[in-house]
Amino acid sequence: MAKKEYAFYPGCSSQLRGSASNYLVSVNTMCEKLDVKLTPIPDWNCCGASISYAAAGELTRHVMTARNFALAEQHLPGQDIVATCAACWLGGRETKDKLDASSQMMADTNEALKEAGLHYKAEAQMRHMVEVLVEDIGYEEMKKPMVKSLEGAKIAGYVGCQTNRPFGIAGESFENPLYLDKLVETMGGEALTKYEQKVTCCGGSLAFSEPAKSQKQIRDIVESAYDHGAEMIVTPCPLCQANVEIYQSEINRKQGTKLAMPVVYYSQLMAVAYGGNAKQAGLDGQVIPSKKLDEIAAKVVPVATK
Amino acid sequence: MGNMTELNEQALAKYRNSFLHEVEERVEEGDWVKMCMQCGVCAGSCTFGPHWEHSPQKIFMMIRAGKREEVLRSDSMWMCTSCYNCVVRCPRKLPITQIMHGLAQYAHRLGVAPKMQPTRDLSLIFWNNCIKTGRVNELRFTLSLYFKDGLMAGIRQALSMQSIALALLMAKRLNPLEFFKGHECKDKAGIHRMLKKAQEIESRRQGAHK
Amino acid sequence: MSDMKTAAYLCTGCGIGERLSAAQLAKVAEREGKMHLVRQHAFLCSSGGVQLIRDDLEREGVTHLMIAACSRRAKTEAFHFPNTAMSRANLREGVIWSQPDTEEARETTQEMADDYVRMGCAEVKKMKLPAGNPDLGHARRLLVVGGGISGMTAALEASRAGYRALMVEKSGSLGGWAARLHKRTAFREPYTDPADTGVGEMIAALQSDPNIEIVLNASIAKTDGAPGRFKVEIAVESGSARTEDVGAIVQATGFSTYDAAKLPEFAYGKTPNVVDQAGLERLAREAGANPIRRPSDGGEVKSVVFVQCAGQRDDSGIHLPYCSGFCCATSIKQAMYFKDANPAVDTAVIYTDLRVPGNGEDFYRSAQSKGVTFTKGKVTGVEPGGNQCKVSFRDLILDEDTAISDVDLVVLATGQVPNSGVNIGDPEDAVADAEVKPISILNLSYRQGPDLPQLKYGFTDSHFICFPYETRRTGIYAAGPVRRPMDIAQATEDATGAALKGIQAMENAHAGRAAHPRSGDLSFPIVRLDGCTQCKRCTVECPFGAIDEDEKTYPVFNESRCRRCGTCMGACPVRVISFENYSVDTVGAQIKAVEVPDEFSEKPRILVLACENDAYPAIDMAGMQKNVYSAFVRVIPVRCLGSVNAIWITDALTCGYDGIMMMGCKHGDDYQCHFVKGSELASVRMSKIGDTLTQMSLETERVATYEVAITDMARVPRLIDEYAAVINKIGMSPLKGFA
Amino acid sequence: MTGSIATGEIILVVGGGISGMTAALEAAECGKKVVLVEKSPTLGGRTALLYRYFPKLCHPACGLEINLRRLKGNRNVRVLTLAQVTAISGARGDYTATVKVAPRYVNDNCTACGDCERAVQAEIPNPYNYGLDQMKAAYLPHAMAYPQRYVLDPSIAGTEDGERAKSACKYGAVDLDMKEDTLEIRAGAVIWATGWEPYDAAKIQPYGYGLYANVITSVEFERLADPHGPTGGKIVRPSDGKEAKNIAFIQCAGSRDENHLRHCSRICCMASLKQSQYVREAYGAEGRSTIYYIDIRAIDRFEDFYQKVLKDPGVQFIKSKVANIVQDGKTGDVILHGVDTEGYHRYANSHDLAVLAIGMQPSVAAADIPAEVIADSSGFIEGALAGSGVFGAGCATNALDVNRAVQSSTAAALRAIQVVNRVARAEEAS
Repeated sequence: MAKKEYAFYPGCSSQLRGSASNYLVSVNTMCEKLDVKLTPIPDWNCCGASISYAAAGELTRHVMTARNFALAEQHLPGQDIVATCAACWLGGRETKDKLDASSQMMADTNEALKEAGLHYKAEAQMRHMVEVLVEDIGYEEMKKPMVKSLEGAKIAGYVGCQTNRPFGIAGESFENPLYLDKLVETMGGEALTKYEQKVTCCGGSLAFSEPAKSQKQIRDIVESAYDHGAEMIVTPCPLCQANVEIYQSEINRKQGTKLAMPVVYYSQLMAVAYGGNAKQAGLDGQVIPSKKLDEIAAKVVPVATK
Repeated sequence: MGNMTELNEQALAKYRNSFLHEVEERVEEGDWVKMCMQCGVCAGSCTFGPHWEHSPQKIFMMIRAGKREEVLRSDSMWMCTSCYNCVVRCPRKLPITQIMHGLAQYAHRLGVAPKMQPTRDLSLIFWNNCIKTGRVNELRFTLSLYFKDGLMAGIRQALSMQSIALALLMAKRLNPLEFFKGHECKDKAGIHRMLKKAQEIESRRQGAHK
Repeated sequence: MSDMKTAAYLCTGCGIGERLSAAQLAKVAEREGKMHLVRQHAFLCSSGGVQLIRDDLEREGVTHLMIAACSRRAKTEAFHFPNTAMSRANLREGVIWSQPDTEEARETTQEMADDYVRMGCAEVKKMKLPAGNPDLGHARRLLVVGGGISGMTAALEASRAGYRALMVEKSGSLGGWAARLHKRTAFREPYTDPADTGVGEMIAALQSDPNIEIVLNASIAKTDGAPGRFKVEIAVESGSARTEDVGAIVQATGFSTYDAAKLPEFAYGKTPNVVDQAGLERLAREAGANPIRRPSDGGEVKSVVFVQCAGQRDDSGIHLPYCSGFCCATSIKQAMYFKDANPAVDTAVIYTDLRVPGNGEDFYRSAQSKGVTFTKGKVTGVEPGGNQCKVSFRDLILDEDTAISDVDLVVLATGQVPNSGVNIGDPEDAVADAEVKPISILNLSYRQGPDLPQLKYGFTDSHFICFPYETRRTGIYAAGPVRRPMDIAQATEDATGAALKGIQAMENAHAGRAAHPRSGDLSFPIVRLDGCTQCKRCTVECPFGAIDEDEKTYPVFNESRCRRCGTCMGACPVRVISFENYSVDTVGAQIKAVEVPDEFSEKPRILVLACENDAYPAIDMAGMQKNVYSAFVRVIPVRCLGSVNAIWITDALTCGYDGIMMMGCKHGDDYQCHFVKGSELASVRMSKIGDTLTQMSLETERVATYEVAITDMARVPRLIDEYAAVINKIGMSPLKGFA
Repeated sequence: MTGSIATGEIILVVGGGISGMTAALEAAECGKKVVLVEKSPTLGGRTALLYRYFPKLCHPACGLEINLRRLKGNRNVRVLTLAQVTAISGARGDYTATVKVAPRYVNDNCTACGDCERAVQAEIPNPYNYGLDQMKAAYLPHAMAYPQRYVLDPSIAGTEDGERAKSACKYGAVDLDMKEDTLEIRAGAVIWATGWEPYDAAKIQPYGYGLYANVITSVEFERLADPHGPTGGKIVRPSDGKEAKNIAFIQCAGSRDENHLRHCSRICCMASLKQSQYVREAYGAEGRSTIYYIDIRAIDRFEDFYQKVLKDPGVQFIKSKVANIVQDGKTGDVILHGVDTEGYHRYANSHDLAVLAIGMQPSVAAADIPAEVIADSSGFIEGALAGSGVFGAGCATNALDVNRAVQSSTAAALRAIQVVNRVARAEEAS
């Protein structure tokens, strides 16, 4: 399969020693095996996420994102922009739709971008890494680099909100998106398709501002995974991952529960299935380590089976 | 932000459309408010629904009823987690999430948003943090969140969360050095000029509606 | 009758041959049925079997057929001999399928079949081939009463089909309410804006149509006759009068608006700034291209409030209890009058349920996008103050009592009141509580009132869901809001349908055919006047007002008004009314033909008289489902329980039947009887039979009436068996063997 | 083979439901020749699958019986079942329709004795109960089926079962060699009355239709209440056969929703009001219905029925579009989540069964009709083109209740008659 090239938008949390740095590590391993080349957008800036609305007006927020678009168009012409973070991707999609729809918004945006010596031509497409996997590569192709199966691993696919609504992945439904389950099965794992907290909101940024309310959500999400016999939760979103993983200890402390459900990225599953070791799969970045995944990662694969 | 004339806007006549018009002109996606048919599916689909004093659909009705103060001073729209559940279920396809954000921002702009609204503070802190260097400094962001209500409160918060911080540290997902210098964009100056311009245009546009 | 040649055909297919002794049946047909010709066939409905019958008709000159095979509801294509009197004995659904296939049951099953053969033979010998209606009417011109949208549509559509129409309009101009509208509600894509009424074009089309004659300022002074030969006296205001021949009538007399003055709480009449929807149309027309001004002082209109359901959907008993259907869309349209002219005008529609079905939803959306505010609420009052009003209401969403002040114009959505004339049963000198005496519209010279009977609230609608045009006055059809509350779009559709029914009635009258539900029936009631006692029961009880009275109060039948239900036949105490193919004798003979075992046989006989529309099909389907019931019943289908003559009951009892079950349709408010009151009449008549029974020293249980629905294929067998048990309890009839 | 019949004075009616039957009969009773084409093996259409009509609670079978009797007695109507119009050519006054007739595998000899049904073993989902139960692959569609003639499901043609049916029939009625036939029908005017179909409830994902056994549609509920239905008229829930005494009726399931059907389907409010009375009838005081609605659209005289139900203590009304449904794995109860917007009250209500008042969409979208018509945004026939002789009737033209559908069909009959009468006059003239 020919090399695929994308302009890469990592987003703040994925940076070195960022809260989702292990996501990036696993994505790099995964992409290498899939022969996908990600070139970070030079000097990219924060997208503003979905929380900056109070401080920043609509235009200002669009301008922030448009700068990244403009840089991508300038330095990596013709390449789709790929984001790994749900919020970054969603923000990008919204900005693109809005600017495509409103000529005034577009004019205003470029007027502002001019100050940074940039111009947005509305060419670049905004994609999520999952879209690249599902649409550009496909499940069959994803199997090819596999050297080991996640056989026996019971995994709850937690899609969350922002890769799912309002845009979602083409062909998937809002209430019951299946791509994570398909990914898990493709990697040989056992997808817990009946997991009903699949698209429940973890509280997003409000995990910071409304911890009690969010932690109630998180508890539901984790406990339901336990109910379905999950050994780990898999997610495509850094904020979901962080919220659902790191607040479990808080919930245990406050509510006397004993939650310790590992929460990993799809890319980590794939990195492992593709033969990556714990480090290459960013498993060392787990606050709640996944024994199961560590074991599989540690398994040495006899060449024969390969 | 928010200028005096807006602040001093006097109470509006009931069910006369002045507040509705105000929202249509000055609130992001505000011109959708009139399209609501009061089915309530948004209210039932909301993540933090139980914590909303007024549901989105009710807020839309209150806007039509001219309840300006009650709406703008409410903390309901600050409960929005941007999960977009309401948006995809709305039979009239209203961009409810954006309208809630828009109303919150408008209230903040007018200076009538509830004081000590944690999500509002979060929003401000996040924004200021990310535009400083063009990228988020997660450590400083977290700290300033803790210390927003003063030193003691901050220390208490920080202590309560230290286990988590430690865990993240161990997992190499939190960098203490970020306190001194985190990731940042090269063209900070450009970004600042750009944002200044954007805000300029924005207030010009808002002004145009007065 | 010397020229009668009868033939019986026994089918042994579908298990009849295995379950029953065909030889025995043949013997019955021959010896007791006295059939000239008796044939058996293993597969009678096959082309061979049918050919056999055809050959006999041609070569043997057979005039009367008795077919003993499946139910009269089955194989109707095969057993179709239009020019021959035919009866059918139901041996399949009615016998072998409803009886257990066991040795013990063999005897009673055979007896059942024997009886049905006896009955079939007896019936057919009493039948005559309908000779056709002697009293045909050939007028093919449609009278249309009322010149509004509905009336104009009916006339134009009839004309397009090649029929002439005569239009009578009481006012001096055509167009009705529609002509008084500024615009009409959206009725086609994209359903976003008010549309032109198109009334002008319609009037022009009407006036230039050579098929259509228009009489203005006129009313109907008298309507005589029947479909195909109506004579209508038209009185013109100028004083001149004329009589016209028409074949059928469409009544499109429309509606009046509910009097808003009855709503003082909404300040109507207290200030000119409170109008009803019609009032707002007037303002809009007057304003034309200019903005609508405030009536009180011509001031600018900045705020308008629309009050939905004003004096409608009212459960207090004071105002209209129903919903007029069109008002929500009308208020939406009227709010657009303001918004389209000046978006700055505030328009609020206060409603409890917004009722805009179908694509009306787009019209609603469009109004919202134009900025019309919709509030779910209940208006409690309107207070005038200077040139503005205050509208107080309960906001049902925000759950609080509140008000809108400084309202320049308040529009009350009052409803439609039908212009439907005098209802059947209304006393001659007006209805007591009605402040205005209803004025007749058609002035029918019918025995049963001068106008179309009303269903409810003055609307002259049909009672039937499947048959919206099933009128109770054959050849006269209501169209538009006089029939049911409706908007222009529906009225147009309705009037087109009514025009068709009018045309159909004329064609039926021309051919002497019955109208729905016994469409095509060529028989008609024949009365033997020399026996008549002028008791008037037939003229009173006819559900369709088909029978008038002459000066000596003898009944005068108007065949083409008649629907062939036989209610008159059932009513007649001296049995002088009959149909050629359905008479006191055709049924009486069947009753008498049954072989009644003696009282020691432990074999009671139960006569079931079943309505052919619902009860008989239910019994039939019970058989198809193999739902077993007592072998002691003998079922006779009747056109309607209303046609059951008391003599059949007394005959049956004197013959020694042990019980009689009468199965008819549901009656009462939601009656399902296709002849309106047939089943009700029957149960009333039977309630009086008690004395007769006691005179005959019989238990009252021996005659019972039931309401049976067509879906009762499981219930009917239960009813039969329960009744058989009752008979078993009270014992066999003492009257056996006396007849 | 290709047979050709009839002339330009014929009216072709497409669809044998109550609308098509009405249009055909009204025209025929005016003396016109009609060909009535029905896709399924029997006439009656969707109303034959209803238990009762609102607001009278009378039985659709009653009207069907009358219409069938009108039909049996009227030789002006030729009925073709299992037939579909695939193409229409020509112009007003002179159309030629291509009609594909699917094999019934049973000929006119059939006496409906039922021997083949008893002989056949294979079962198929029963479409006349919306697949809620199974039926033999040799079947009479339902008790009121017309023509009253059996049908062999194509799936058993050429199988042992097929042979079983054949050898069981004493009358040589089973003909396994039947092939699809193509007819050409000439007609002066066409009435398109193909009716409606329920919107695909599975598309309304938050309600979990297809996922949860105890979430069903209003048309399926009709079958549950009907003595002819899969439960013999017992209102029980699919998951465990438990009596469903506490039922939720969810309005606007698909209708008034830009994510699904943008139009209001008109009948659903009345249908739910009616069905609440089934519950009342079946379970008396124990029967409880809750109707979740946006607006109760009980138009004109129907308001009476609404008022009657309002007074029924067993029926509760909640102004709310239900947000989502989940089924309790243990109890099988369905839990409805949402907000009562009259005063903002949040609820999580548990019911035995949830009935989706499913929306109406045209069975054949106007765009797929093999003749040009004016379509509305929902695919209904808005009207005929100027100078066309193809007219819509009944629910093919809009979301209508039975009364209005019949009204519309009667009007359509006249429009068709106008065309053929013109043809007749022209022929007389020539």
